[in-house]
Amino acid sequence: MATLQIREALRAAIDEEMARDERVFVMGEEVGHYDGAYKVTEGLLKKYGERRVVDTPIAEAGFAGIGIGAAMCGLRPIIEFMTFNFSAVAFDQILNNAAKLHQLTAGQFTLPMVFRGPNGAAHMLSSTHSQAFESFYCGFPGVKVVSVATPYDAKGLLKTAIRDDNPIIFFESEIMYANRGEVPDEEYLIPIGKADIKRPLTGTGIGVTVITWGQGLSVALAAAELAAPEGLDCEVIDLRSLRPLDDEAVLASVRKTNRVVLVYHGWPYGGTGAEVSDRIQRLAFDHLDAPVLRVCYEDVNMPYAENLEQLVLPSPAKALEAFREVAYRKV
Amino acid sequence: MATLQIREALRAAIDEEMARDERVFVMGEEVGHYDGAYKVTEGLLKKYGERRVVDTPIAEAGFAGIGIGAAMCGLRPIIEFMTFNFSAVAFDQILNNAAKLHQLTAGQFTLPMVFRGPNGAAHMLSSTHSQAFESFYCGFPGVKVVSVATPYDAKGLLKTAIRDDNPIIFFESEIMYANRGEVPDEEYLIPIGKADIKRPLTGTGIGVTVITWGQGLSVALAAAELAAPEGLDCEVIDLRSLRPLDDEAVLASVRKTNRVVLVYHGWPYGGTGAEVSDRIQRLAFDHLDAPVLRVCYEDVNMPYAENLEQLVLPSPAKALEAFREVAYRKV
Amino acid sequence: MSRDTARKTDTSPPSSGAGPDLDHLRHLYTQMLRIRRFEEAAARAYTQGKISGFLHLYIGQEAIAVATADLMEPGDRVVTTYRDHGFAIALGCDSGACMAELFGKATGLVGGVGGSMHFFAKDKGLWGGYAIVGSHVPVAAGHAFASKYNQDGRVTLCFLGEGAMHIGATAEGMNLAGLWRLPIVFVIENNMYAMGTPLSRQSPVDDLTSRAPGWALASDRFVVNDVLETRTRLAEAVAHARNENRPALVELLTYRFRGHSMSDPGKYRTKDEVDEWRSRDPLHRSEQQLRDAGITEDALTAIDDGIIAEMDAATAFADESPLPEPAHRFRHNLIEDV
Amino acid sequence: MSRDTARKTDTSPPSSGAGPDLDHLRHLYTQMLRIRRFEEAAARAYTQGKISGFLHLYIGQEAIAVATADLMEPGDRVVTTYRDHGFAIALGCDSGACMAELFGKATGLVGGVGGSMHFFAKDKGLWGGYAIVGSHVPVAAGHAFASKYNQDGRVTLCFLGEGAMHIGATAEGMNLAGLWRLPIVFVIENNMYAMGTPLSRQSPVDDLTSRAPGWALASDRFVVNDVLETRTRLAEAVAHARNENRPALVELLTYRFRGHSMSDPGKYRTKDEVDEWRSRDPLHRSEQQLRDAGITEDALTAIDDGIIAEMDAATAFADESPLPEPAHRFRHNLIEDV
Ligand SMILES: Cc1ncc(C[n+]2csc(CCOP(=O)(O)OP(=O)(O)O)c2C)c(N)n1
Ligand SMILES: Cc1ncc(C[n+]2csc(CCOP(=O)(O)OP(=O)(O)O)c2C)c(N)n1
Ligand SMILES: [Mg+2]
Ligand SMILES: [Mg+2]
Repeated sequence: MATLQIREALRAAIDEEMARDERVFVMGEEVGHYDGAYKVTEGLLKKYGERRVVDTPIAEAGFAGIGIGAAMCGLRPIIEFMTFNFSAVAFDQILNNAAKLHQLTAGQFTLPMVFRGPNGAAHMLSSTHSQAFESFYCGFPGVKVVSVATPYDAKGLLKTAIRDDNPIIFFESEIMYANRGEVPDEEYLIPIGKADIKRPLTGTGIGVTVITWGQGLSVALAAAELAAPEGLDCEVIDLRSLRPLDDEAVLASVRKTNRVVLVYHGWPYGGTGAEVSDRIQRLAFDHLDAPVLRVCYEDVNMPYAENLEQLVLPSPAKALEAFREVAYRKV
Repeated sequence: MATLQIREALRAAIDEEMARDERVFVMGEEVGHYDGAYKVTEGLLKKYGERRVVDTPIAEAGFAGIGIGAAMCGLRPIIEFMTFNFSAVAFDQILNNAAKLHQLTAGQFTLPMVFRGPNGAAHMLSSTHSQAFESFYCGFPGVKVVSVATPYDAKGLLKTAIRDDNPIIFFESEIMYANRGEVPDEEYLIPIGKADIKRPLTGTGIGVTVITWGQGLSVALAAAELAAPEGLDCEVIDLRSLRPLDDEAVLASVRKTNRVVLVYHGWPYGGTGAEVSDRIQRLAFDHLDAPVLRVCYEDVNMPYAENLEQLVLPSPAKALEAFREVAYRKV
Repeated sequence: MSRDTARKTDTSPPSSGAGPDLDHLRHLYTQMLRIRRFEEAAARAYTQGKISGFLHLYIGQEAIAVATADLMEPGDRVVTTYRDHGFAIALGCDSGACMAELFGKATGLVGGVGGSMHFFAKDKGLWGGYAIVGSHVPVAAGHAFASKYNQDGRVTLCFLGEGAMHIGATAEGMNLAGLWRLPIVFVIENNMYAMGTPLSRQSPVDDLTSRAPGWALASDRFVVNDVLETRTRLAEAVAHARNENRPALVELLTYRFRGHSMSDPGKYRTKDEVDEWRSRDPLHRSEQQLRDAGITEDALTAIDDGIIAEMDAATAFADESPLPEPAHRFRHNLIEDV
Repeated sequence: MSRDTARKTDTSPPSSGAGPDLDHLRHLYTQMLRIRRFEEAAARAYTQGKISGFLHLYIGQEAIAVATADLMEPGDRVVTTYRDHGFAIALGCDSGACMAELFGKATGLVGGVGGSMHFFAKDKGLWGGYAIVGSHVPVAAGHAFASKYNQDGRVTLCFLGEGAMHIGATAEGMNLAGLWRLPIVFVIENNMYAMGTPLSRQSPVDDLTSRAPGWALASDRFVVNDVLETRTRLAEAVAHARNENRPALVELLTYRFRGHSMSDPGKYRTKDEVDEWRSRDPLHRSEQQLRDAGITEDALTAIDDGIIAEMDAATAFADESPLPEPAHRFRHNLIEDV
């Protein structure tokens, strides 16, 4: 097993799929000659040439649309948003074309494509560059949404996403690209739609189901460490697939622990966090010993100043506080 | 008291505010010479001239941005989206400029402006023209979101919205513009942030809190009528303000009924519906006798065919089914 | 239903002999008339409440779709707006399936799921029917991108209203097409109005091809009076796109005789203006040309009778067709994993 | 901190006598040098970890901001991108407040909430610092719209990179400005690259003013070698916008000597190319002009020493300033109802 950074795992996925399938190409700002703003696509231009690694002008609606059109022709575009913040100008293309055209054409056209890039706050990029877009895109019927937090998941899920015939929104994170982890040497795929238990219950203490994804994972795991000595036994579930959601994995854990805290990057109003919470209260109503709690961004535009940003972001300390609360250990 | 259509009530609000404040102007496609695609602005060009009733080309990002810039200069734009579906191409302007600039400039600039227009499905307009945008816009810190369902609320809330110094997203509905209702002759304002009970509990039977807004209101009221003979006593709460939410009004009802159903137009994943549900399970956990249920669009892109559209939309029959379910009267 | 839906597949320019010319002109005329009669039938059905939602008629602009279908080579694509029936008919879609789509029936072009604004018939070269103004322009550029990627020699023809020339997606798509020299021809159907807004309130320039140089697009601009001239000049642009990777922007000056959609009374235009354009109706011009070339009144009547019968049959077909299966509302939202 | 932040408010073109010319040139030179030194100080602080996030330096382009500030009349506005420090300094913002903003401190221009990309100083005419490419173009048009609405005689100068010329919002904003004849001048700071992408991979045309006719914008285009020439030619466009409601698109050919942002090693440019542009540095040209006009080396050194002291003080001020109050993260997200 090799130890790879997430960026390397993503690159390996793209590379393998490009080698495997001539129809796969990468398009976006700085993906080619610059080797990627965050170096995910490093070396791919050299290997595959300008036909398949396509640098674009700053025109997200334009190149998202080009990707959609190309996908309708049977190509399999990987559209990189330098960050998902810039996908806001391509919102209509994703909502009204990518997510709809398969249905609207009664299946005449398929859209085998991936929109990918970093999502959520990084570090001191201020409000327009610190936004988590799953809240928006998960709302669309007609797409699948994935968020990865480890090199293993990054590679396995991106390969699956590239092979999937549906439009996929694939979330990464600037601050996680350098995170390292083991990745098998042989080929593997991870199905979309399956959550993964990143920390199992130990069976000692009060169980708490901790649901997370993306940048939330490290916060959740750190909080679980802090909680263990207090007798709070956390099962940390990484959703990975945000649409469709793996209800079964979530419910199985909730039935064991009867307590749930969500820990994630993103605004509190609505979105993926509220959806998961709603499903739990609906599908596991009789299993809940406490309300489902959410630890996420405070409900404000992200300030630049480091101290303010830290306060707005979810933290292990805040998550621990929530664990205590669902366990009625609140001080 | 006059009996007005919703479109007339909206027009009266705009007219009065334009007469009152020289800084107020209307901008959008067909708002002037055409008298409004749905005739909300009928007669205003004639009365106020081209300076204050401004027809635009089809350029939603452009004129949303112009509105934002004008607001920064102290004007008070009312930006009409012919329908909110077309605001998708102005998503970035609303997310990254309208909702952020007051905060990002440390209060140097204010953005006293209203984005308004019809929202949600009308009748057989197919998928790109049948979308409910509150799920997206309610997620933004930095805006207020309003949805109106009666002439009285339409006038009172639009006048307040125009006078508010924050950017307001104001939702109307094509299929409700002709709805009639009483509107006082004297001036009145309705505060943003207050829900309204549109049907109170009668006190006989099993109480159910029915939360709704916009086009959901008529569905909810019709369902409540159907439910009454079965001994299901519905309190229908029209949220009106979707951001901020009137938690107190909701919780007060839930504490009485211990049962909640949301009835609204919009997709199920996340959004306003899930947010309200999450807040209830969190803030009224001990008061719930049944899970919070939601009756909204099915989780698909809206088909054109009438029979399919009807099946996708929320209906009184579906709502009744949910009332029975929370009352454990399910057959 | 028996009807003349045969699409001319001979894509060479019409020869100069009187015989073939006449055949060709008769074909073009017939196709234009089929569109006209289809739209009239649709308008009637709308008035009768059999069609709902938006219905944007193509009456007055038929020569464009017919010229286009006539010059296309197999595999070429048309991408257009919500004003899409004309292209469907011209490209050989079954008029019954088109009407059934308007009726929201299972037998419709896309199973009743799209309606008037979303006609798609991939195998006929109709790559859609898009309803968000300008949003299809980058998508069409994407089709052309794929042609370049695959070196398949196909050309994409992307139609847009003059109203779509002022929205961002259009500018982005056109710049990318110019930058990458994609095999695409953007055709502005400048019918002078975007809903009720005349061009003078949309743009500070009259000549929209003044935008072509900024994106390195070749350009052409003319009034659509004559279907054959339209065919010839569009074909030139298409040939450049195909053979020289020279994308183009062609502005066609045309007119819609009806309102923007069925709900538009069209009060923003004077009767004189409408009459003036109606008097130049390309359909009537072709009819006159056929007369001049010696076609008899009987023959003309026979063509029209055939078409009227076709459209009656199409309407009956739509009327009698079943509604979509309830379960089909869940179809195609996603492709199920295999 | 004592420093020369006095902004020249005499907006008439420089007179021809040697005296005033020299004063004027000395002022412009000083302002350019202040920007240069500010940016250098910021780069050092970034390397020391005192600044985080993105930091886009203006080094090489200073003449543009300085010429602009010099020609503006009271009430005129500058709207620009994330590469905004130069305008702030040129417009007379306190260098300490600017540096404190980069440090994320309470004393920053916007209280530490915006950082490098979001400098705003309404009273100085700096209407911001926007970070989504192209997104500020319609906003700036909105400022000009308000000027027209209020007939206040103000002009808005909207700066954008050449990279912003290919995105939709820009096209929409420019079309609306042309259509409504708004008092605005769009200035492209064409520094040849958008991050690592040269213009040749952004656009099929070299001359971006080829887009001006399509939006009925007046245009001008020149290399920024000389701050005075830049002032004169920009002032012309501004005068037309102010007096004749003639919006314009001006393309300035310029160069950033550093990478796109601090994290960019700039490998996509040859050393020769960078050297060539550095050899034409407008700052050095002004310095030479001052020498030619008889300014002494001592006087030049004194200017620089003063500026270096100013920037040291600015850095110290930023360093010593307090962090924002924790509660201030909730400030200004909404205006509380009264
Ligand atoms: C982005 C967007 N804004 C507004 C609309 C509503 N709308 C539909 S068609 C139309 C007018 C389009 O005019 P034009 O492009 O000239 O085409 P025409 O209808 O004349 O063929 C408008 C405003 C839309 N569909 N999409
Ligand atoms: C819509 C959008 N896409 C991408 C980015 C990321 N980005 C920031 S600056 C930049 C390059 C801009 O180049 P240019 O407009 O030439 O300005 P310059 O940096 O050269 O001054 C890019 C791609 C962004 N901020 N916004
Ligand atoms: Mg038109
Ligand atoms: Mg540049």
